[in-house]
Amino acid sequence: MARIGVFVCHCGENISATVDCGKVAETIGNLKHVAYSTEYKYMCSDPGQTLIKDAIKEHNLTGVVVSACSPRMHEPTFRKACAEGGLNPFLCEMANLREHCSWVHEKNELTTEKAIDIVRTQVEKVKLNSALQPIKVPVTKTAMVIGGGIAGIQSALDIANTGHKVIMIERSPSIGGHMSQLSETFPTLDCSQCILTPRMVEVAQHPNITLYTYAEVESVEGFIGNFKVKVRKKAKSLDEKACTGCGLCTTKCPQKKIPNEFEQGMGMRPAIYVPFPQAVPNRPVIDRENCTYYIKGKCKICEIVCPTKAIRFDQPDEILELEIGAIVVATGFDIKHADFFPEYGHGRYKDIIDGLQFERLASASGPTAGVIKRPSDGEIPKNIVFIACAGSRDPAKGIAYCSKICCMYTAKHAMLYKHKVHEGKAHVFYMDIRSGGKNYDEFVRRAIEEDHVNYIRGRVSTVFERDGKLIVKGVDTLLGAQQVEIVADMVVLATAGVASSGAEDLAQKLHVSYDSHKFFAEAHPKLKPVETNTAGIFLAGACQNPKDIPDAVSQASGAAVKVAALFSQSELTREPLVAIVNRTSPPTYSTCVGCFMCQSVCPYQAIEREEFKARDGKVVKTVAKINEGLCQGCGTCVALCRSKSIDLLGYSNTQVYAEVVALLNEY
Amino acid sequence: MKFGIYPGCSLTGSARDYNESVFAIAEAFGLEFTQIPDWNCCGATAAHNLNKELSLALPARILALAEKNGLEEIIVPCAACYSRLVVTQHELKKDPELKNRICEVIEMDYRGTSVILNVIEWIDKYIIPKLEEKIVKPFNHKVACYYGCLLVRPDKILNYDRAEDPQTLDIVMSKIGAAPVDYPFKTECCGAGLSISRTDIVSKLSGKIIEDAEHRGAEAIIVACPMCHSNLDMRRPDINKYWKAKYKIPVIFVTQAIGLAIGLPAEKVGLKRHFVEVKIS
Amino acid sequence: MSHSEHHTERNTLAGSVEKSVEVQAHKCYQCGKCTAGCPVADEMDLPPSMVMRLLQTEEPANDERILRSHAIWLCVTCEMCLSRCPMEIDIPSMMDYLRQRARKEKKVNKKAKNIIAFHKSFLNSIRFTGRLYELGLILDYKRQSLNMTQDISLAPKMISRGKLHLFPTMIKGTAHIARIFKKTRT
Amino acid sequence: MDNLILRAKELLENKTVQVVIGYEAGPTGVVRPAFISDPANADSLIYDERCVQNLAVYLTKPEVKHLGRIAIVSSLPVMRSIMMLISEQQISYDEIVVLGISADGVLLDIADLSVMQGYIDKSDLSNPVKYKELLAELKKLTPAEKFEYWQKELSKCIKCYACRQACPMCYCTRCTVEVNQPQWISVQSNAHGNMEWHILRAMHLAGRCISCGECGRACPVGIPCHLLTMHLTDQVYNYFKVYAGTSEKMNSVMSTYEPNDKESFIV
Amino acid sequence: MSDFEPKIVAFVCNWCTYAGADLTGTSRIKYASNVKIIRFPCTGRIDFMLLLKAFSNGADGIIVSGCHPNDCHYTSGNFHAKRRWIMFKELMDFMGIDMSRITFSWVSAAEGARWAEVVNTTVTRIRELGPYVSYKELVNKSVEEEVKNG
Repeated sequence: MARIGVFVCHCGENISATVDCGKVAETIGNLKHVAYSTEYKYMCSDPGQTLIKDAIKEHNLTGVVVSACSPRMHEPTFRKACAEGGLNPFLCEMANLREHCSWVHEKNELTTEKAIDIVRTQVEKVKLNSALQPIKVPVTKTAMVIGGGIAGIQSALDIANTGHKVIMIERSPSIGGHMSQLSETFPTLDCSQCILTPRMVEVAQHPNITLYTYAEVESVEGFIGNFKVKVRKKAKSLDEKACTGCGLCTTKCPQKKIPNEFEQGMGMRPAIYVPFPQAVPNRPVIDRENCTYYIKGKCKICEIVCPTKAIRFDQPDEILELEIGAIVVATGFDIKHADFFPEYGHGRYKDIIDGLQFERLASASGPTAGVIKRPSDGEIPKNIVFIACAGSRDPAKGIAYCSKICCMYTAKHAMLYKHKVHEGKAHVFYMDIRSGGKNYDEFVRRAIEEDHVNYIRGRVSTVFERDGKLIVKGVDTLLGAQQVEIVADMVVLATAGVASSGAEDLAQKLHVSYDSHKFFAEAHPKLKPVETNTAGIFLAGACQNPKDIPDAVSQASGAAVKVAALFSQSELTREPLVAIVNRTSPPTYSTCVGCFMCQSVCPYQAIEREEFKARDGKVVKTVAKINEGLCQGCGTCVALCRSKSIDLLGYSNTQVYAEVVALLNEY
Repeated sequence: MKFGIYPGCSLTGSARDYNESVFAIAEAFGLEFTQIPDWNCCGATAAHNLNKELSLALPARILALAEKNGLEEIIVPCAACYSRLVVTQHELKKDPELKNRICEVIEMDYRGTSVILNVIEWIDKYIIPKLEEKIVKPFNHKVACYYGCLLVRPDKILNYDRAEDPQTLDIVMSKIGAAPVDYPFKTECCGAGLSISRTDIVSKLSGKIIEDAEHRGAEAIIVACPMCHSNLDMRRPDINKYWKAKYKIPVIFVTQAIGLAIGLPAEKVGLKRHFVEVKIS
Repeated sequence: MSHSEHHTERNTLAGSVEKSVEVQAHKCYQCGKCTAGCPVADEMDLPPSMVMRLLQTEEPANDERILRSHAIWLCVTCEMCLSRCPMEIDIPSMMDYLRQRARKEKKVNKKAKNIIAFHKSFLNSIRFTGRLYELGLILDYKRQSLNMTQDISLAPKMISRGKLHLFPTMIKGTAHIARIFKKTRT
Repeated sequence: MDNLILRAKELLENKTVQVVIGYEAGPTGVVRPAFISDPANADSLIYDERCVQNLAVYLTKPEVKHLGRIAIVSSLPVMRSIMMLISEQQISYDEIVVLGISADGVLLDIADLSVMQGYIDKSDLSNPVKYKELLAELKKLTPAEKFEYWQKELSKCIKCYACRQACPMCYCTRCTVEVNQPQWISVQSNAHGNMEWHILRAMHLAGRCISCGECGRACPVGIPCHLLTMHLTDQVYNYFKVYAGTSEKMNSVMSTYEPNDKESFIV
Repeated sequence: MSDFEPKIVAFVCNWCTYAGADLTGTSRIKYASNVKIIRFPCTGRIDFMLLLKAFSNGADGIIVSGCHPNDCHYTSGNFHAKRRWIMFKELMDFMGIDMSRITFSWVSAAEGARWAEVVNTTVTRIRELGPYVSYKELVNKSVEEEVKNG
């Protein structure tokens, strides 16, 4: 038999000025099952809360309705008070008499009547509430960071420094990502490698970080605090412990004509190689697709020359099975190859290059040792054209969005060129200069004012070669749309930033949403930019959208804090307001028929399959099961379920039905 | 299946050379086509400049006549006519209401079922498979393949070659032994419909196209459009006057080049009708 | 109500361009790529990107400038602008519309007289014969443009090469063609 | 229909299937479903214009499932039902052999799921013509006339649930009407409860109804309840450009969405 | 009908419209007291049967409101709800059931004034329509039948 206690708050005069609180308490007090009904000036005050605690004991209450302000304001307060009074906190409901009644209506009988209806509705609801226990999920305090670029490095170091274990996975042979390819960084023009390499080394040496390079995620199962991740460690054909990194093998390898990925194809590398001198780990791998031994069955020169006998031709891929509590995705971005733009001639003419190629040309460690030389003949270009938005903001042929980083790096490129080729002329074709950021616009202005980079507002229509020169046909829209033709020695395309190859595949493995451009999707565009819609998986850096280094690093630290907060408790406690699929005795097991339409509506991948087997092991029924670690309690599945086999704790079918009936019927 | 041909007006007049070469190589390859009976002018630039409905109705009549005569595939050698016919087919497919209105205007049924081929598509489909064995005199020349506008644009409607740096004509030419040069003016406009009313503009634009081809060492400009041909060939005196130059590079239809390669005499493919003398063979 | 329904019908040139040829002027973000690649932009009083910008203002005075411009008549419909426009704005169709509108409102630029004379002669030629009669076209154009000496050397050369017929070819369906012209009010 | 009989015999004889579900003429000449497990009985199979019942309804019945692998005579609605049942994980294509029958009564060679998919893809999936006409008539009525029409029709309902029994998509082992906590729909047959039942049924079939019309045929009192689901089938196509039973993947409109779904009534 | 006070139930989501209605309160914007709110976590949770239950229990009008598209706290609940309401409305229209008695709206947590406006326009409209007699009759008839049949 339900025994409900009702506490009507005056909220000073906020409620009592328009609602006759005494009448509300009295009317409600007369309802069946209401064991106690009272009014008080400030329910949220200490004496007010004590009133509730005492009444629970004194009247042996089975449910409490606090009729006061919005539950969005004080629900936690009163639920806690109930718990302290010995009542399960989920047996407490609030009737919103202030925001939804006293503040929005005039003082009259109708307002008081409405207040009574509101309270009565909550009384009917609370009668059907059940005592719920917070959901506790154990947490494995090891994080996985996928991707070893600057965002992954930052996140891994931040997590590791809070004392938790981190496993970092990087698919290429070295960490460092795109940042390791950059020459200088805007807006300070400090050397990218100089600031990055110490961090790379720190990752390798950190006692809390385990680094797996040349490794990729194979599969992910489980949920927040309890992921099971399979990682494929691709064979490096090398005993990493035996190898000293002397580099003899790489110099002796007879195959030396493989386009160097790190140099964006502007240099060559051998088949056994370390991607770049500062690589971490500084150990070679054999690129089996291009290795003479793997292609023709003989060579083995590296094995012969290796002083420590570290080469392992028959090494298989290794599958690691890891228990992970939280995942940070930091897989970065790629640049869109410009060959979708035939009018810009990228790929057809050697001296038309993309932004990353220019970075390598300008880099002191690059193929030209930092001298800007054009690829076709090694001449120093006297006249150079930079084309911004080469692919960005171009729904027709490229991508619709703004890649965000190109305005800044183009300004940087033009500046670097001017610093290296003083007598040269640099032109930038642009549409808008997007230089929001600390010291960013000043940087662009410097390029224009001090380095005299010629900014031309307009797009380029076409670029073609004639007599070894590149003819750039553009327009200056600020001169009344006048055509401009520049005879250039080299053209640099600020190609768009796009999702990393394989991002879609990884997102599917992680059950994380991604947008139409294959970038990982955040849980909320404003308030949850670091979280994904799958609890326990966080985003860092350009895997979410193109970002510059400061943004990527900030987000990476943000993701690290989210992980640290998760790891700060040994168990995860969650509100138990989750969906539940009913269970009945065999042979039905559940009224669920297993159509799994609920699975398709669930935004959190919280709906799993549960199989019931007969004694002979044969599956006799498959039904839906909610993973309460993942369910966020939206209830969309509940409304969809035709057999009414799913219900939502706290907003159950019987509860909301009772509310409708109570609200409309007077007793 | 019956193949139809829509020659268009220029092929019966100023582009007789083109017409002769199309028929000559067709004959050489044993291909026959039926002219769409009682065909009319497609309306060209004039119609769509002045009257949209007319610019759809004239081509629609042609297509309806083709359908009526059971011509499922029509070759349209003139790039301008080709463009008008394909665009009309597209517009009427997109908008059934407009289609009904146009049917009313032309007083005929129109379903839009005919397949329209431009000259290169036709060559690709019917000539190329049998070409190699017939070549007796490879066309060993450096050439600049000039596509013009209407063969490739609007690419989303024509759905033929890509609009930038197209390749189909280059491929056909290399198959008969020619060496196409890298030619950025492939799809630049020659001035087209302004030939008579603004000869100065045509001279300017066509001059640039010719100059670049000569500059790159091409021995001939290869075209597949009678309008381009007349601007680059017949207008050569105007062009040379405008640019104070003496451009001599001949302008040859792709069908003429194929004709020469398979051993047809120059007269047979209309080369003697050119204004700019064709010395290569 | 969804946001898209708030639009009221706009009584501007941009509005009618959108209605008749589905070209949304406001899609243009003024990158100028159309102008950059336009073969006749340097001859134009209003390069294509400027036409787009003027349309966007939806100011009567600017609408007037467009309709009275020489540029819309110089456009050769080469479609280069459309094929390179990042927003796939169909400028050529828009130009067709603007030309027809300019004629309807009798706002044709004086310098475009010859261009229109040519188009009219062209259509006259097919109106009566069904096909283009090139000699007739040239003669009619000379009459309309009063440009008697133009191309005087071209015709004899053409005739000598068999490229110019002295008499028109009449198709059987000339009456049919005439009706098409009449129904489309040409 | 000799081909059908031959094929059925072959499947039974070589034990590819244990039972063939098709149609036969009963002793009084009334067409009824046939469950044939002996090849010798396959001769009784018929297929003509009288064979309209949607046989897919049997595929989810435990007593039929127990018989073993099933071959099923399938017109377009049956094939679409099968597709729906696969997408909702009620059956697997491996459990059945589809004896497809084209619109003009010819036996189709449905070698695998992709062939069936292909056949469905090229078929007209809109509501059958005769129903289209009825729907159009009804839509012309004023709201009051519509209300009156349906009240009159639904007042006949005796809550026998034959509509539910006949529908291949109504395979739930417990229907909402059998839930009493809360009692969503009154057990008795009355004007209000009848209406709510039919609304519920139609809504639960929105985006799932494959327009076979079986519910209407099954109704003993002649309520055109199939028009309710078919109307929604029309609307599903209008709004979302999809038809039910066209994919083995879950693509039901009620469990998917597009961010730019259009409506005109939400303020 | 001047003294007719319609009974209106509002089914709203917790994160947008409920919060928006809270803001109406904190902004002290007044609106008609006929509307009473039932809180749901998300519009996706709102079963169409509840709307029918509201009518059968005597509601003269209903408001259903949640987060604007793309703003759903759970990312997609309102999109699913939207499809559900599209179908529901089409079915109701087809059966001659008066959908002008239901207001569907998107009201965000920041739109306090808008909530008041949605409520007031709904109340005004329902007042004009009068009590939902036809539905009530339907229910009453059924109750009578039940009584008669025991």
